[in-house]
Amino acid sequence: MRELVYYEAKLEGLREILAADERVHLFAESFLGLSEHRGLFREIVKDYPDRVIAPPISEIGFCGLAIGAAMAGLRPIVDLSTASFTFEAWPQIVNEAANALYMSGGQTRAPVVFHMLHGLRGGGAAQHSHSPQAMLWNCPGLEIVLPSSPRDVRGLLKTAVNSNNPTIFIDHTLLFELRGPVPEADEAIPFGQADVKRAGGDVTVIATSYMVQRCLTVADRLANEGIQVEVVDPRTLVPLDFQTLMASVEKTRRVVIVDECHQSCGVAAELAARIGEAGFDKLQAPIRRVTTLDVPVPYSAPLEEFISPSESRVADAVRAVLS
Amino acid sequence: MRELVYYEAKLEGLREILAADERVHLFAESFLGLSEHRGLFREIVKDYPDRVIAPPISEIGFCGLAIGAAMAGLRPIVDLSTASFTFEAWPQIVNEAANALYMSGGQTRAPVVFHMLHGLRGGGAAQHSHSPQAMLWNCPGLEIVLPSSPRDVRGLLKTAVNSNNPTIFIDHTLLFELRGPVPEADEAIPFGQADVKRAGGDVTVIATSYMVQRCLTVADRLANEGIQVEVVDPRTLVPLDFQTLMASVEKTRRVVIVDECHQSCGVAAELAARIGEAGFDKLQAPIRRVTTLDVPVPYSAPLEEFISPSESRVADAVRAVLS
Amino acid sequence: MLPKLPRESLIELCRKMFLIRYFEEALIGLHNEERFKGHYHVYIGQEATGVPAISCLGVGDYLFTTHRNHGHLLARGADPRRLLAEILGRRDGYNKGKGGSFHTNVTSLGFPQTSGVVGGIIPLATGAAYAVRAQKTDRISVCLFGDGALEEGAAAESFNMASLWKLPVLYLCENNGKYGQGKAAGTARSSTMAVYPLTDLPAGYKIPAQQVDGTNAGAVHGVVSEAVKKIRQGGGPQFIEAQTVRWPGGVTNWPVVPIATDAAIAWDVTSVPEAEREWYRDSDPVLIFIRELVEKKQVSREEISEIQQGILGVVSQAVEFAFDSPYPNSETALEDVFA
Amino acid sequence: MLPKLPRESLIELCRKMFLIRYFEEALIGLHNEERFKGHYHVYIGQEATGVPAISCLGVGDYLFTTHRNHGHLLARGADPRRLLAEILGRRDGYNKGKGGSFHTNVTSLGFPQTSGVVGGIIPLATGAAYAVRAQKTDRISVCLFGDGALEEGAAAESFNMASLWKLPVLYLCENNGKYGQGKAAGTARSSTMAVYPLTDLPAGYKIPAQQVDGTNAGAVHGVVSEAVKKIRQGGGPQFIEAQTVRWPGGVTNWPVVPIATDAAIAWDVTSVPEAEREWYRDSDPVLIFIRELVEKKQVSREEISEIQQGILGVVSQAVEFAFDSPYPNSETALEDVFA
Ligand SMILES: Cc1ncc(C[n+]2csc(CCOP(=O)(O)OP(=O)(O)O)c2C)c(N)n1
Ligand SMILES: Cc1ncc(C[n+]2csc(CCOP(=O)(O)OP(=O)(O)O)c2C)c(N)n1
Ligand SMILES: [Mg+2]
Ligand SMILES: [Mg+2]
Repeated sequence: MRELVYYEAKLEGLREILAADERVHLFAESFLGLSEHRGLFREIVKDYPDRVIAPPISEIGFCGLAIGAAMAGLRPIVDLSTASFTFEAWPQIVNEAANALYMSGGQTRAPVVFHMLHGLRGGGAAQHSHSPQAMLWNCPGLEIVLPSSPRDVRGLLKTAVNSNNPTIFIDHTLLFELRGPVPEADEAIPFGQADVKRAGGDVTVIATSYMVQRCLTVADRLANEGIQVEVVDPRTLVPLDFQTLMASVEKTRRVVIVDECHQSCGVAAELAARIGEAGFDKLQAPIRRVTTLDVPVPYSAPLEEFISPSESRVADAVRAVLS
Repeated sequence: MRELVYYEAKLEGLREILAADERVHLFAESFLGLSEHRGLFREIVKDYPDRVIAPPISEIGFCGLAIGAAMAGLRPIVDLSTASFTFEAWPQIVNEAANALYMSGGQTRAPVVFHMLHGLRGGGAAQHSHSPQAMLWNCPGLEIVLPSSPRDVRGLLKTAVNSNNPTIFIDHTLLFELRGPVPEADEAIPFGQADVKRAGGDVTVIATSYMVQRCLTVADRLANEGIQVEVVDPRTLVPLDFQTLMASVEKTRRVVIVDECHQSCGVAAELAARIGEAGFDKLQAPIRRVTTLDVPVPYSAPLEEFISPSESRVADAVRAVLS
Repeated sequence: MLPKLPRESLIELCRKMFLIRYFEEALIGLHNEERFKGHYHVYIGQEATGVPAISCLGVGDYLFTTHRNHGHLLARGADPRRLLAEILGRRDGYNKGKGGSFHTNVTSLGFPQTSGVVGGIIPLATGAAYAVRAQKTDRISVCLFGDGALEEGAAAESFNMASLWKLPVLYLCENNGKYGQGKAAGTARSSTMAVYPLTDLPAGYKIPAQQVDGTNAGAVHGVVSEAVKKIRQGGGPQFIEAQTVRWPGGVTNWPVVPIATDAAIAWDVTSVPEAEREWYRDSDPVLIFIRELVEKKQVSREEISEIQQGILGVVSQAVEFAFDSPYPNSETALEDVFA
Repeated sequence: MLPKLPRESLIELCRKMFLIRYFEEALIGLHNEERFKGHYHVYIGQEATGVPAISCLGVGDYLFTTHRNHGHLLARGADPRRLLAEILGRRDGYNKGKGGSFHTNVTSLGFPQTSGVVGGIIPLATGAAYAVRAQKTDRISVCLFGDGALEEGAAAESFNMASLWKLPVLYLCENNGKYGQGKAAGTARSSTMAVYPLTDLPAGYKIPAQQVDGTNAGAVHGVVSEAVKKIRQGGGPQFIEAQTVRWPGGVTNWPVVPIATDAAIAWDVTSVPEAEREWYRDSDPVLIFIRELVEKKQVSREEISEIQQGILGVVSQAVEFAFDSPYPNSETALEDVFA
């Protein structure tokens, strides 16, 4: 299979989507955050001048506008850039989009995609480093997607746009330079299918987004110590492929969960609670969570590293559940 | 000890606070939601005309204003009325107030209290029934208070106002008519002290807010079946008195957690994850969570009842962890 | 002033106004008899805004409304039986009991979302306008909201985009008297809004904005039909502030009916309790409208009586229907989370 | 135009402007040499707004600023060594390395919070004004933000409350050329803001609002000192839009210095690369200011040179200090979550 760099796969997917469905409109200035490649987005703007619009700095306004446009038949993709800015649009996302289908008794669909870049990016500090997926998972009615590879980002973006539900598409800047296989063929990766990114029999490490890549690195290292780590990537939190997670848990009986949300009420908490209940008789060790520590995100590099779910913290947790 | 009705104890506490500290300003129209007693608030307005102000319908504006006033030396209490409206002010609460002390390196305090009414109130439907405590717990820098009795609401409100941190004070309309003992003496109940609301040796039920009262009712009923339930009320999530929770867990070795957040990434998820890890060797049964089911809140009474952490669901969960 | 419409249409408007009035008087009665629980808001006093305004719209147009939606839905032709069933949380409600009073919407009539969040629909309606323009239709989007919604920043943000992108949206702000009550229109300061007249806000965003007496069906019909025409021709957004005086029965959170509306009151208010008499005499848009209909010889007082009786019958059928409708099965609570 | 101030004060303004300019030119250099990582924004081109404006304030006044804060902090007297240490994430930074460029604040100089959220400080500054009024002081609160912040609904909501409650707050909007760039002030449409001139927005909320040329230190000093006086006298909020032309070195997300600023350029721009020459000739507020200082015989060109050399020394000391400052201990990451 050919290889692409993550940002290429992402833009390719976006181009394919725009070409295939004229209901897709983009509310965005770039799609690539501050990355060096953001200039590439300008070509898309040139090709689809009527379907790409750069909104004012009015998140609640343009997110609500996109939701309303979705209700009236479009398939908007909204780029919120840094995930922290999603908070500005919180009422529209969690209290309008998420509830539309339900409170209308099934009448109203809001097929909008909210795209954002989450997590610790190096110097983002307290106000630009959020991982809002846990807060959003606490809000029924939203699909939540977290790609972690070039193939996944392209394939999941397609499914997101084709979904009839409001979908949160959470990406990570630190993935952009990753190279990996991407099929030539048009591929939509279904939601609710976890992906075993690396097989192993000793410990199940469940990781999301950029943490998948980090855990793969750690797994390589631990293999040298003779520890076989299985890395499972849920890819979508809503819907969640709990079966695949449990299949791995039943095999290894030891679980580490790695995600970038703050610890309390984070994604790892939910996964730990579910697995703890379903796997009560199987688990040989307490489930360990490796997450961002419960402090606001500091600016200074060594401080940021200290609170992050770092390679060494992941490795320690794996060793701990084996001891 | 004298008995007071919940709303009386709450207003008494508020009056004592206003009399004791002229830095306290109220941004509020009522403080008592839609309850019949809201007229009583007008007397407070009359007594403190310069320190009570009814803001426009501008939640991000007036919450931010209160935070700024706190930074400049006041001790504002902001009433957001229905907790769902907190979302309108999300960026100010989670991205300004919560981070102020930390990102200033300890320089800036924002001692503001955000007051709100959460949860299923009967017919609140999808947009007026939120329990945002889990989302807020995912955001370090905020203290979170959930009173469940007349004594607690008065005593915790005082501590909230005296705290040097931004504090989320989450109340529940369905508690307002509850009668209970309240000391005459001025009492501030410290944060981080869980309260064993009922002692029992068979099962630990951890509950918050109105759910504490519901679980006490269930505990009475189950006592007739010979089941001794211990009901533990953390009272504050941040700071959390994990020690008291674990002391109960170590005694009973069986845990049910009852809270009104939606299930995924809710308060119960965090408590289950922590207890599951710390109590791995002690637990005799999987931890059960009884929460609001993961659907938006329906309007119709029987539907709302069906998705709520109802008495029968709590009782079933207790029986399940014992079987 | 009567709308410039044929007699039949005027009678239709009259029927709609009566329908709203009697529907809600009945609703308040049912609530106060504790036949249902929960919070709701009534449209009484604003009938001469919603009814003629909505009569100016086309079949394909979108309407977004708020907590105060009953009047808009009925004006657009919603079935009072299914509306009431929804308010009671019954299976035959438009939203299968999931929405209730705050959220009743009817997509087949062009209502995509009814939001109880103040200001929540302003971006949504603006977005539907974006969509119909992108789809190259001549549909428009109409946003029906209260004066309080202008205090939310979401309103300002939406006006900005509507203006920048020349979107086909009509903002119809129903100022029901909180602001400028009892004073000359637009001259009084509100305790919660510094912009006055309110039209200065959209005007700042270069959106043509005007005020109209919302108790005057003819005036409302005139400005709305004119605005709709301009929008449909590609003229971009328009803003209208319709001013009404808040119905005294609805000033608190829990409405009470001071007196059941009867056409006879239009000509003799002595039966109305003194405290509310002024409102029924000077500000009741339904009574103003029928008084004019009779004065201008469009209908006789007898015909009015007949219409009134007919509508009362429709409303009592709706009550019967709604209470006969069963509650939804509990398990349906788990449906409709995802499409 | 020079501010109406004694010679010493003018020289102090000149020093501050040079300090900002050289500090940031150095900062850009350090970044481009990869001596530190991370995103930052520079104030170059806006020196004649921040420096004279902030010189009008009293010791007890509050200032709230944004991602573009370096100039405001230095104008207020912040120590360039500790500011740079913060930008590098070092222990001696004002925020102990926890804030970085986006969040540097100095409470002892009256900066309670520096927010990287566009529009985030507008409610906060309004709240500090509420507080100082409640405390019956004559302090005021100053809110320093960019033109883009007016697109956030939080701005409109804050203006409303400031106006309703007559709060002692100065909104100083620095329009750095995104809007109206190269066109007569206030006449051009922006692609993201329908309100023009921008002053129409606060004016709609009945807040006195005016525009000023932000490259003209004297004009800025005049309108700001006048506005501050009115606010301190209880006149309620004031809004000023200062217009500058965006520095060509800072139009992308990653600034580059086309030419190190030297006083000589004020009189001869031939050394400036052609693409940027126009800006340095017509729009550079530092060069405009020193040209006037010399023309008006307040200082000689030699004195300017001396000032320049002095400031270059201060900046290189700051660089040395900041790089010598160690990173904070990792465990300090766990401190300062709660007071
Ligand atoms: C965001 C938000 N804040 C507060 C409320 C509570 N609330 C419900 S109706 C209302 C008043 C709205 O006034 P207006 O928009 O003029 O509508 P009216 O009820 O007068 O028709 C308020 C504050 C709400 N529903 N949503
Ligand atoms: C709420 C929010 N949305 C978007 C951003 C990203 N952002 C950072 S600076 C900026 C432009 C701000 O423009 P302006 O207010 O004019 O300030 P300037 O940078 O021109 O001084 C944007 C959009 C942000 N920081 N916060
Ligand atoms: Mg109103
Ligand atoms: Mg700008």
